[in-house]
Amino acid sequence: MKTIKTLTLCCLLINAAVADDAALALKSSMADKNFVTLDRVERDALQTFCSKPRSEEGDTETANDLRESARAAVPVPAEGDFLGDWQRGEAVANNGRGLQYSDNPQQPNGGNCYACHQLDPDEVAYGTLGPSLTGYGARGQSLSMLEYTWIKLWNTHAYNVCSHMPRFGAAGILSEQQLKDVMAYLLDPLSPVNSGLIP
Amino acid sequence: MASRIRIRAQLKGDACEVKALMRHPMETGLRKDQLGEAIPARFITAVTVTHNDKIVLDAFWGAAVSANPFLGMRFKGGSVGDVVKVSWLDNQGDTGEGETQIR
Amino acid sequence: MSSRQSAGVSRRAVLHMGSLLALVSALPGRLWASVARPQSAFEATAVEGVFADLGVTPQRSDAIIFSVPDIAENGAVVPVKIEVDDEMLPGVSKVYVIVEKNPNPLAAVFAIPEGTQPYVETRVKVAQTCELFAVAEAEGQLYMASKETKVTLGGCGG
Amino acid sequence: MISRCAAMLSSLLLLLAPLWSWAQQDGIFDEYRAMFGDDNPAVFVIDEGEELWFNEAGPKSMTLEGCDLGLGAGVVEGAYAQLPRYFADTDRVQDIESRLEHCMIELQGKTREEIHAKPYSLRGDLGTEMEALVAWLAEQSRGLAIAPGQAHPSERSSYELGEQLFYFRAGPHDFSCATCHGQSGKRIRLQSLPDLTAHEGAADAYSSWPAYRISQGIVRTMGWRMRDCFRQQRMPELIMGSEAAVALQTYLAVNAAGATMAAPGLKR
Repeated sequence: MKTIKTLTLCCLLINAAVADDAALALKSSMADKNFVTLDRVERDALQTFCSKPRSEEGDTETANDLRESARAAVPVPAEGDFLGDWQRGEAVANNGRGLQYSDNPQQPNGGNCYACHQLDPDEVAYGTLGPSLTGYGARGQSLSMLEYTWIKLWNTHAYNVCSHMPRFGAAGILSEQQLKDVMAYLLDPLSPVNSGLIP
Repeated sequence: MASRIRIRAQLKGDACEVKALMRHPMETGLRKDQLGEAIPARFITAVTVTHNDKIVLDAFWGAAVSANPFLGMRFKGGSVGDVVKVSWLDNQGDTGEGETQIR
Repeated sequence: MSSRQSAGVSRRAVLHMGSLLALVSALPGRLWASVARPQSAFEATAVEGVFADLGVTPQRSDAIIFSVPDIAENGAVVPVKIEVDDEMLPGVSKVYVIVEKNPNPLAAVFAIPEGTQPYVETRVKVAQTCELFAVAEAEGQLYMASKETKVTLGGCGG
Repeated sequence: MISRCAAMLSSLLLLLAPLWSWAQQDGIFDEYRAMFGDDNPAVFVIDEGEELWFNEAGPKSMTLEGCDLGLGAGVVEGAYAQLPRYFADTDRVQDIESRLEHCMIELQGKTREEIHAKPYSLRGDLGTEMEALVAWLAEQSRGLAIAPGQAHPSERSSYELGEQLFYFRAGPHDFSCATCHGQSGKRIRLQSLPDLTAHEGAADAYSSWPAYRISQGIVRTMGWRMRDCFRQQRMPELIMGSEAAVALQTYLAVNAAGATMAAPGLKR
């Protein structure tokens, strides 16, 4: 048992060494631009683990560790206070700007939900990298549903390690208030995401 | 200096079809550059198409015509080898001109 | 680009020395008085203003075949094609292209002399999803066709 | 002189043949794209690139006719399609842009600083020297098969590095190239996303760059595409012709190998 673990660790280290070459090459190939600096090339444990070509299997134990630590670090709002203003949430869902060196850092970041998800059924310009969220509010309005959605937005890896979705809360892309507004856009019966879709 | 207009003139039935592409930024004057300074308006205001020196089309444009503008038109008559000329004038007084032969 | 810049400088110098000469040579045989740029219509900030400037709101006509894509991949370049059925509506002398929600809706005017077909194609900027109008002037009357084009947002970064 | 005439002839032929093809067919924009016919403003930039190749420039007042793009000094036909490749004189794998930079420095006496000052147009520009040269050179490979070098060990390690970088997740959004371009049949908003890990997607993409971007009114190169993808990944600015820029293009070119070059294309 111990041997196997040592072997796994050994492989991980070798992988890390190769990955470091990629990081070095990338660092020497890039330059700071506006407020975006070379430290963005540095990866945390999760990013390194999730940088493998799909053909390579990640090891389950590391994945479990990453999932648990992601989950443990999510701050869940007290008193079930999850829902903000769906109209402001709609603006966040449509805004694709923020944190690019071409963006104005004084402006709030967007969530760009529509890049990957269908939401309002009347918006035709939606992406398909993620599942459709049209009628999301009909999936349920219980406290556990709210908590699940909150955690998913804050750090998707708490459920699905190496999901493509950004860690909107954990990475500081969106503020708590913006996340609550997006929650309302997803769940409020009056939101166009749910219009006529919640029985 | 490469040509600033690409023109094709081709007989189609009893008409000659002219297609022209012009090299021009068509700045609206509403955009800002990287430093936040307004980019001055610069757009083609008039285009004239002639067939053997006779005007076959006058066009007047605003800044809403797209960058590197395209113009397609058809006039009756015209024979292979006739000269079709397209010229433009922009709001800053710059001009461009090109010609081709009907084929 | 150095070659382009030097050409640009010399061209401006020529214009500076004798802009009239340059204009005349660039626009051969131009009859300045025959057709004029409808400047105030270009400056109107609403479709109603453009129509007011042209004197009358055009009536709809099936003779105008107006091709605009239902949905545009990019609003910066939207192809438009206008063709007027000669038999249904003879004597077209001008064609206007109007984009409802642009800051200045009038985008282009084409003056069509006799012998030229009432057929024009161009590409215009469309600031947001809206109605586009094709207006034809024939024997002092105005006719129009219109069509909505949907302008979509790009993917990354909006 | 003969090569110049041949080049001019091919530019003329361009006027007769459809100039480009859209990289992807995805239904919703077919009507829009069909209305463009075969009028691609890239023709202007191609012409300018040809002039620049034969123009004397730089402190040494030399043309680029002595530039070896891999098929011998001055051979432009088919050279683009066989890049990136290993060059013994620089002892590195190079894409079109880093090779042109090398020639501008060695033959024309230009400096790296001036070449890198503004390699790619900003919005509202009509084009840079690099964009024009790349557009013309790509056009000289139109109709030819994509065949990047993979015989030299450096070419193979460039591919491997390119693959690592393709899956490299970093930055505040945890994005990698694979986030958007690792699956087929997906789209972002309404834009189809080619799966660049598979031959078909890589071929569609690689064969159609450089391209005239109608949204920007500028001819963009594959090197610019790499830089702009990193911008959208929230990463710092990718340096033109750098090791990573070349490696990613090697990865894409090898995945696309065998497909036919159809650039300069026309894109959103």
